[in-house]
Amino acid sequence: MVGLSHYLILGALMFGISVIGIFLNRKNVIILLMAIELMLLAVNLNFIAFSHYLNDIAGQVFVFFILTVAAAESAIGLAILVVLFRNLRTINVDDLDQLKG
Amino acid sequence: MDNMQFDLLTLLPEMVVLAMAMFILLLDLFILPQNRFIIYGLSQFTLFAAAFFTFKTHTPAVGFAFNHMFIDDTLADVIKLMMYLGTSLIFVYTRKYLQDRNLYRGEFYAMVLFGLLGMMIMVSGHSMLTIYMGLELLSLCLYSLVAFDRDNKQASEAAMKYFVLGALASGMLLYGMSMLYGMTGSLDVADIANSIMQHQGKSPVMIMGLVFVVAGIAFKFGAVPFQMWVPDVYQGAPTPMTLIIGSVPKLAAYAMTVRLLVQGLHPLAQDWQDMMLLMAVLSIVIGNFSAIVQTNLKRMLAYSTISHVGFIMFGFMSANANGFASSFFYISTYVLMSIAGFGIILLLSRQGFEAEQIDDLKGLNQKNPWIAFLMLIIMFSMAGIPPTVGFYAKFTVLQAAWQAGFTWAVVSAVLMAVIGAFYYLNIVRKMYFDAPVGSQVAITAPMDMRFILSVHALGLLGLGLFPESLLGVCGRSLLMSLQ
Amino acid sequence: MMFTDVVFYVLAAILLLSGLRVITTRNPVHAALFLVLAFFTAAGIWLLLQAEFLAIALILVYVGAVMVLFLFVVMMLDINIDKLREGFWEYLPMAGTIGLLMIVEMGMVLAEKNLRPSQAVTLPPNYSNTAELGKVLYTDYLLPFELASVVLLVAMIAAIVLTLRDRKDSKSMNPADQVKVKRNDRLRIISMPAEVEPEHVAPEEEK
Amino acid sequence: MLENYFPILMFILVGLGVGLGPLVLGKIVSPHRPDAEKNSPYECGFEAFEDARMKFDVRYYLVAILFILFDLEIAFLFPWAVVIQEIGAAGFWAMMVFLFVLVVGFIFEWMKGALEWD
Repeated sequence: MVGLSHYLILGALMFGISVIGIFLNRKNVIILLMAIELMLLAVNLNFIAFSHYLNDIAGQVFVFFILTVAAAESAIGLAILVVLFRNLRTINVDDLDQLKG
Repeated sequence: MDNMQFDLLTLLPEMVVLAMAMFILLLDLFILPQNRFIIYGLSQFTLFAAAFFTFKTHTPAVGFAFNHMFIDDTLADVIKLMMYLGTSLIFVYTRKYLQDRNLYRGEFYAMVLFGLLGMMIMVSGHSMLTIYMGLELLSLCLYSLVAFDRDNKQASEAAMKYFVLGALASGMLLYGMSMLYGMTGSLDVADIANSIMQHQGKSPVMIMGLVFVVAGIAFKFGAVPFQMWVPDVYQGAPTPMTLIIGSVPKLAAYAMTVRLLVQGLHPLAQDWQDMMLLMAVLSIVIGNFSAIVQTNLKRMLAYSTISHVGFIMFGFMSANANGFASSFFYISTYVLMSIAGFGIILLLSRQGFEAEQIDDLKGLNQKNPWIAFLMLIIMFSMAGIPPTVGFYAKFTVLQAAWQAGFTWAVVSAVLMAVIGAFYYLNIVRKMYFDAPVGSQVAITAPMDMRFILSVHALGLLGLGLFPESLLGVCGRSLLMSLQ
Repeated sequence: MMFTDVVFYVLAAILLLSGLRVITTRNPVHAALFLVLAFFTAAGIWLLLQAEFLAIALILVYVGAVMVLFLFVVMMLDINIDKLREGFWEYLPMAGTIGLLMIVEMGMVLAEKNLRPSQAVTLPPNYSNTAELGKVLYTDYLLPFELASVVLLVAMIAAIVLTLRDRKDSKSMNPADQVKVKRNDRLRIISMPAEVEPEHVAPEEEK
Repeated sequence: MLENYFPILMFILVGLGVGLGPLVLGKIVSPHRPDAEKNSPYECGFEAFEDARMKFDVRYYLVAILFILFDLEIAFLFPWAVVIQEIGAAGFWAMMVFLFVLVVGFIFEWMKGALEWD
């Protein structure tokens, strides 16, 4: 019987995958943004699982707001990426070396 | 419906800021560029009006609105008043710089006001959801403000770094919040505290949630080991944006920490105390040592910020009202100091010249003794040399920690503060004893900026001579809220 | 084992595999497509948890809009894929170890015994998730709801401020402006005194 | 509740089967003898001049961002439409304030010329 714990461990696995992804793809900004999306997906899964097993709608409301904010956030993130690409012609993090001290 | 009216009344300052931000945004589309001073004036007026309503609707009692999502207590009102003052100073100091670089646009003012709204919501957030919404509103404004000068390569790079690490921090904070929600069944800060006290003492899941929440907060504060974004963003962002990031949002971060850790997770204080201790000591050590070798003034101030954040965490580490109050006092003086410090950089910079290298300050005393003197006060204050206010800030924080029994941490912090004094005094040495370099172009800043900056820096000295008033306000407002 | 359990395990497996592919694939376009798959399966899992509205919103907003945006950006930026993959294998052992340790620890903490005993309630047949959400969203959660609109407004302003540029090569015309032109805007008649040829002054010396 | 979704699950499975079946069948049954000429891209008999991928214009991107934001607005309208009878005037005005803020954004982008395509 699948219970709350199963969902939470699935969430933890997703969270772990996204953290590994952030470590592995330190050079590629666009994959970094996708890894952050995965992380938020894991968080949302947690909230929904808790909301279901607590029989409390508040968790789902929170998820709705996370979805809204995260979409707006990725819109801004990609806008910054476009600006960056136009200025530097690269999204390779290693080429971002203007700021070293 | 009566309830609704009360709610709206409680949120009057927020509504003023929101309405004016939207009005400014639209007005800017219709006025000629030479009439932009109207936008500037309106922004200042907005802050004044918000301060008026905050002051007017203040009551000593704790008020709630919107189904306990929003709390209006003395702490919130005091922090909000400080925020208006800080933002107003930011507007004064950045105007010239923005005009010189074609960034003097209505969107800038609208964005700052929207960010201010986010901070006000964070300060008054009494539910994890409200705190999160306020935090994100602030963060989105800051990300886009850093990239605002879009042809600036360094700025867009800094914005990207800031964005990626900021989003990561939000993800961690949210993961922690989800665990807290799951274990307590509520998003409300007070309910969380009650639930932890009634039910199980500590479950491992709760501790895990706590670790993620603390990590998220530390990320936003810029404490070691989550400090890597601070130097790059401070250096890369245009100076006005650095000024914005490095000042008022710290007050909001303080308020968020009080709401989440102190009001929400007080039953777990023993656990987060240790984390705070570790982060506080590491931040002070790493911040101070890294600052010594910097040649860029903004980068140096970034590392000095990390060490100041360490001192702020010292207050939290004590986990008693005395400690929180000393932290509050520290952060309010820190905000004043950092606005003044970046204000000097903005004062010295002019079209095509940034004045952000430490060597640019060489021989400032010969060029302009008055500004050199103001910078001297600011540097003394940051270093914590009496009689400036920075000394009392450090003193109260360390005293609180000493009383709470963290002897060795206090001793190491004092040692580090002495080392830290070195790089601040190095700047003073360069200003007074080195020969000036470069051209002798006069400072072009307008009169109002010079006058207000002078009053501001002298205020740091005045507050140092009479610290009791601010200290008393900080302590009392915190006590009234924590009851 | 119930049928829903089978569905859960299948969906969870697909979700994890597609998540792994997102972070390991060479090509950003493939990564975006795997992320779409991950969103789809996550929506399926949310359905199992009876969060119907959010499951559909996830597909509507994320698959329908956000991932399209991601794909646009990937297509728009001319990316040298091979260069971005340098160092991938270098980081793998460390990142993998740290990540696995983290997952194992989190998994141990999240075991059934540490959670409050809870049992999902069977919902009445006429239960509407959307209505339940709506009932609280516009009343109890009014403040965050209005703040959401401000967040969207800020995102809108930021997107325009950051990416909108006046196109210099645009040859379009605005007929209203053309009609509005007055004679004085185009032609200026000025009186000029007749110019007298200045006397030719010879250079005094040519060195 | 989940039982109601069973037909959809079936539909997805059958759809996948119908889609994948011919592909798999083709792989198994059809002859497969590639050579270099067959695998090269065909461009009217010439060698390919450039990368087949075409870069998108930035303006598509701005439109996509604005689409996301208004998509989210619509997502907020759905539950509102379902419960408008129950939440009364307060709920109605709550949505009007929400829409007003977004209309301000709409005016901004209109006046800025973000919706023009020329």
